[in-house]
Amino acid sequence: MPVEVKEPSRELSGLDELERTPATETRWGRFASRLWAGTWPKVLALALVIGAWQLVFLSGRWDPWVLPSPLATWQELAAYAATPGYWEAIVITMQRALTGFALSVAIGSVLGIAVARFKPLRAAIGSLITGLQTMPSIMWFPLAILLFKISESAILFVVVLGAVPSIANGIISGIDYVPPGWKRVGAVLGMRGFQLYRHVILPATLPSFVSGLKQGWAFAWRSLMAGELLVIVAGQGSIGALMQGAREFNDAPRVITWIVTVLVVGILVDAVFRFADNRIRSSWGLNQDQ
Amino acid sequence: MPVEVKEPSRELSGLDELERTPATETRWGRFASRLWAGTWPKVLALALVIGAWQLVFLSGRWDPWVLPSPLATWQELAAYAATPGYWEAIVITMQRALTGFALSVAIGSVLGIAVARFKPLRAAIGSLITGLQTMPSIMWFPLAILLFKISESAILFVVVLGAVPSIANGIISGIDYVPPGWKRVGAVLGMRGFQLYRHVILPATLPSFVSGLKQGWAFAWRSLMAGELLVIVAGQGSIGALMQGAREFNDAPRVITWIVTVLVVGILVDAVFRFADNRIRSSWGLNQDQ
Amino acid sequence: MSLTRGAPRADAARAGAVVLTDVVKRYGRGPGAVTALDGVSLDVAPGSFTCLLGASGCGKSTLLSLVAGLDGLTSGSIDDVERPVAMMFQESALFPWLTVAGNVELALRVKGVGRAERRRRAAELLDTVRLSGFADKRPHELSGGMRQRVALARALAQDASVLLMDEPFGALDAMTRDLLHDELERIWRERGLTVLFVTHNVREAVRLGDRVVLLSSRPGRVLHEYDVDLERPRRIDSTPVANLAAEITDALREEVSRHAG
Amino acid sequence: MSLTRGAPRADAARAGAVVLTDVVKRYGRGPGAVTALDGVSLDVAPGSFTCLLGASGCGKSTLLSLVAGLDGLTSGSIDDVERPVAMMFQESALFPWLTVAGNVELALRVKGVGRAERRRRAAELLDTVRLSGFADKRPHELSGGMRQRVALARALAQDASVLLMDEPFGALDAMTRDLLHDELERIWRERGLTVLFVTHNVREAVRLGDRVVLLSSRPGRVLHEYDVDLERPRRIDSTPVANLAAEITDALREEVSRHAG
Amino acid sequence: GEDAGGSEAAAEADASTASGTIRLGYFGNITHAPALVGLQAGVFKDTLPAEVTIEETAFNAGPSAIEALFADAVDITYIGPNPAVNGWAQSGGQALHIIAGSTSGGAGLVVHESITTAEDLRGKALATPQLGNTQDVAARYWLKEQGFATDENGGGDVSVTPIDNSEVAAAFDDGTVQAAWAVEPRYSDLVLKHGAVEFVNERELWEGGEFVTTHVIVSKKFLDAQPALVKAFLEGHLAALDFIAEKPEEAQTASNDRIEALTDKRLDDAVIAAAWENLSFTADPIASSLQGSKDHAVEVGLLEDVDLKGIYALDALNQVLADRGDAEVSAGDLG
Ligand SMILES: Nc1ncnc2c1ncn2[C@@H]1O[C@H](COP(=O)(O)OP(=O)(O)OP(=O)(O)O)[C@@H](O)[C@H]1O
Ligand SMILES: Nc1ncnc2c1ncn2[C@@H]1O[C@H](COP(=O)(O)OP(=O)(O)OP(=O)(O)O)[C@@H](O)[C@H]1O
Ligand SMILES: [Mg+2]
Ligand SMILES: [Mg+2]
Repeated sequence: MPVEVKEPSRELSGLDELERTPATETRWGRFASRLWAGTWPKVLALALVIGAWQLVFLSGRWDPWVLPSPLATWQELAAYAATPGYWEAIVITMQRALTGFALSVAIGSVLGIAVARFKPLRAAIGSLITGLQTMPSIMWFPLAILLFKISESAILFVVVLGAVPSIANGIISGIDYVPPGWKRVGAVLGMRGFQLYRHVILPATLPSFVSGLKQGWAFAWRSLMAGELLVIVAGQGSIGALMQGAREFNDAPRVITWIVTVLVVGILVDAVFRFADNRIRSSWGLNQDQ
Repeated sequence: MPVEVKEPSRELSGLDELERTPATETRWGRFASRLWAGTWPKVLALALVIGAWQLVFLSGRWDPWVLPSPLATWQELAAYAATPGYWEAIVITMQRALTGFALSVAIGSVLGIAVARFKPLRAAIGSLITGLQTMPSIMWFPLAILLFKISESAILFVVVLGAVPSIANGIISGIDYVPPGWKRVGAVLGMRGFQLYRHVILPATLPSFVSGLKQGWAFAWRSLMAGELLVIVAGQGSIGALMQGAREFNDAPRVITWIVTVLVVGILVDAVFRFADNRIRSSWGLNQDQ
Repeated sequence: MSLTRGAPRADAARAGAVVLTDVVKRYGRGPGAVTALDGVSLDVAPGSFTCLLGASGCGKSTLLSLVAGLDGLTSGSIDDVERPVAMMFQESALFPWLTVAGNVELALRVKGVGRAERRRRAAELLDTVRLSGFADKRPHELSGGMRQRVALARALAQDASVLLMDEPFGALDAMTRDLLHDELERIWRERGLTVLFVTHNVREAVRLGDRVVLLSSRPGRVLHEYDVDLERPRRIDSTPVANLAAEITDALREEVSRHAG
Repeated sequence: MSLTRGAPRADAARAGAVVLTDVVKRYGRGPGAVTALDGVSLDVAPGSFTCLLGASGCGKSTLLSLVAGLDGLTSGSIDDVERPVAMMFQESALFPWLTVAGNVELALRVKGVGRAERRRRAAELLDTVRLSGFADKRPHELSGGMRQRVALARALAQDASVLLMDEPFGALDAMTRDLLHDELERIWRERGLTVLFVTHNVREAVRLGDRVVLLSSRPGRVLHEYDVDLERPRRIDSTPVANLAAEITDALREEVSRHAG
Repeated sequence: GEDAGGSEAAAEADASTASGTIRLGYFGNITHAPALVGLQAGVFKDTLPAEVTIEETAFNAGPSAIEALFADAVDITYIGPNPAVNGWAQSGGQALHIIAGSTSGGAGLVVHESITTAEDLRGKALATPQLGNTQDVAARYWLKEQGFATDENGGGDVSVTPIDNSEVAAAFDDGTVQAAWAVEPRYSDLVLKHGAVEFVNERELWEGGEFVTTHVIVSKKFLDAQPALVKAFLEGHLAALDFIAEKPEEAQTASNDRIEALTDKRLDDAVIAAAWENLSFTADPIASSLQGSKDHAVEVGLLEDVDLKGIYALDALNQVLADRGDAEVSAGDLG
């Protein structure tokens, strides 16, 4: 009687066919195959986008100064990326983004916990948080200038106002969805107030917190792009200012260069969040079924 | 031996003292006390904000044309709200917001499910979603004009690009955190593909989806405020355009009027999400411990 | 009452509703790997009632989920299973967003049963598990034992030919358990089900099973098989059941103490 | 062996580690309200071992959570409880973000026990529940019975004077259960704990308890109390235990059938 | 003027003894060339006393500059006429004064080549940068004079459509609009790169061919508190204007350098040269055009009437001009 080694979970495999990567047994082999599995779709997607772009370009539907060719854009990007100004702008903007984001995380966490914790506070400002979130950054400019004049602090202020609501909302909704059973365990273990938060509620909230951080980052970055128009210093271009400049000049390749740059930064940052998320999920036993 | 009726959960009550509302026994009494519990903090918060504002105003730190008095602002608001233009702008903007949001929900849900479902798709564009989210709306203007000329569709395009990533990310992170036990039950019940999503994964994802919707609304609204500057179509004023107009004229009371309007809209919309959220939580048995 | 100490079965002439051949299941990779099952061969005849016994952590739940097709085998094969099978999990795993009736009906809904019929069948099944009054409650409003019974009703609603049950009556008092034994036996007979039943209660195993399979711990292997030829209906507190249970308990005790030693 | 059929106790001269007086617990409001406990009075002496028996859904878990102070009483009072109590829940409720050892250590951490001491005690307790090799695993890597044992270790780590246990050994095989009975009895003696122990296994109740309390169903009331005067150490399969268990089972059976009828 | 006490003080102040910091605002735009040249070519530095430092802030749009002025975050800024009037109106004439002119000209109507007569515009869409801004007012007033009806909502015989500066070229290219009332360098850009045809140069519409495009404003507080610094700045401003007049090539390069420093992007040399042709740089604020533009705005219904009397505070400028032996400038009725 033949002993067959079967593929795992045959019944489910119909669904998961697309997700299958070839089984390899060595450790290095597994690493390589995982790398490959993570890479080829990106390469393919990129190729498709560029291919489509090239086709549209060739169709002549739009003039080249409206929609430049991929090659022209690439040349512009490569040439521009060779200038120090490009990198300085990225550094300046990243510094602001990280400072603002760190500040937002601190404020947002405290605010989120406070609102989730105290019913009257939630009744008072819970809904306001979402309201604040919908306020366009530019509406904060007058207030930012009033409070901080034309300074880095004014930019940070706009960034923080943009990102805090998301982070707070992430924590609030996480806390709201902590299974009561866990809170009961915490109470029985004798945890009170801070301890309960430290050992039960915050860890349980982590997934929602991370997704709040992700949204918060997006808001922070967008607010920053607007906020950087508040303080424009000659010779110290920031992404927001230079991007706006490219737009003013109707310089399509330069605009696309900045779009690509922002996307790449966004993708890199997302990778960080993704990593955190995967860590949480695998330690919680949530991705065992892949 | 005296029979004492004790307050519930004495041990926990230390923590929850602030959240206690007086116990009332009749149905109407309970409703009234809940209404009161939801209202007084808002009134208090409002009073505090206006009081602080009045104090700052009286301090003379800023000129009245920079920071108008609450009273002057209220008069401006009341006078402005009496004009039909104010309400027309709100109607126009709300229509756009709702259309754009509905479209975003449809696209975002499909995209989110697809990305969560297919590993290669996730590898290809998973991170791009966050990247797109960080792109300021104004960077989409050239593309919007290319595709849709100057039209309502161009505005919708910008709104959809703003909101879709949040909604998709909400679904993706919800799906990622569905407890494997539930998926196993679904599989055992013979669910495949669509059915599994319909009956298990999507319901389980609901909390995260709702919080994604909330974020998506904020993005949609912000993008709309920017997008409305793109097209001042056969021009009834929209909130975005009028708000910007108030800023152009450095008309502080008018600017504050619009800020208040946007906040109120945001708070009302949040109430809708909050209602959905409470429904979910009470049917899941997550707020029994209050 | 006759008793067969199960020597490893001949490979020939195997046919059944569930046929496991040299099943190996390892969790994880590298040095942290755990071998939950190591070469388990088992042949479950259609329409038979097989009980699995074994120490905590010996791989019983693992075996069921392999049969249900929920996890992948490391090696070996599982054949002849008509899927989907019905399964009752160790944790009740009810869906919090559905009412009790809704949870039961879901099993029917997936099969395309109409609304009225669904409602009728769910009510019937809830009656079978003594929960008639609880159709509109939410899972979080039930006690642990009640939840387990809802999960039982859901599994029965599936109406599959193979029924896998992982400690289904662990959280029930003796009386409710007796009642459900009777019900389960009745349904098994009427429908001609093939049942694989995990329990820690040896008497329960003898009360219900045609056969009792003893698994060893770490790695899980089939240690003994007992055929239970007692006449049905059996009573859990009858002497024949108690006697056979005592014998099996001794074997189990020996195995556990060997392992612990 | 002497047996006291518990007539409702006189209200006078009550003193104990846990004193319940006319405890009523209702869930919900209006027509959908469920009265889980209706006038339960119970007097648990310090250092005693009390087992609670009752049909599924009769209010045993509810009673424990009231004693633990996790839920509010509808009326009545619970006195003399030295809080926090240690409690083992019906579902193991381990924290997925902590390892097995981390879950056990958490109980110590809350009390401010230092790292090295924590580690030592956790290792000791995991050894007690026969899980020494599993300190670094995550809860999802354990079987159902193993998780229950981790929860037991966590409850023991709390080192509180009152220990509430809700079907702690439901998912364990007979042997592991016997071992843990011995361990629990030892610890109870050594520490002079007051234990409130919910189980569906009448023999287990008689094996462990000084007293066995029978609750009725819907609404939960104290039906009988049995003092178990058997000499310790007892064996679960000894005749005196079996006899008393049989008697209690009959009473329970009567109650359940009365209710079902 | 009666309201310009600070200006009189500034006129009497001795600029050479000035010391302190001037917080200066400007835009990275060719119409702000005197600021660009002053900063980039070192003219301000060379002209102003060593004790005076200039803290520069670049703005992106007029309202931000006014917000900053209101919030006491800048003292002096180059700015267009519209935001200045708004700031004056909003503060009831208490926040700012115009102290000098900077730039004139450089705006007008460009159209698609298919449009050859004004009548061809009927039923077409015309882009202006923003509802109620200088160009918008000019366009509407001109259309009115041509006999076309317009309304704020883009209705009427010619649809006046506000389109952001950075999108107007795209809108023109794809045919969304067939005409645009634009300002430099957009004006030249549309003509040179997007096939637009000059139809009306706004110079033709103003007496003397001059109209204000950019001028210099100061916060009233600063003018009152630091008259010497204001005067010193005006000397620098005039020096920058001289530099532009004397060395146009260098001035163009310097302007472009500064724009590049701000945006990493140079204007096309042809565009900058064409724009330069179309602009004139002068310290005369051309008060008559400010008044006229405001009147037009009131006339086409985009502005409630405001009294601009007193918006100019030119004493200091005239003092400096007199010291140099140049002709004084006049605020007309608005001094
Ligand atoms: N949160 C709740 N909301 C509403 N009803 C509840 C809730 N928790 C328990 N009940 C009801 O209270 C009664 C007693 O429940 P409890 O969990 O105490 O039973 P139990 O004796 O522990 O049963 P089991 O042996 O099955 O665990 C049940 O009828 C149950 O439906
Ligand atoms: N997902 C997993 N990852 C790693 N190890 C696992 C996993 N699931 C189970 N195991 C291990 O496999 C072994 C068998 O587990 P299983 O759940 O099958 O035991 P069981 O016989 O059902 O025990 P119990 O009677 O306690 O429920 C255990 O040692 C357990 O630690
Ligand atoms: Mg198991
Ligand atoms: Mg219970």
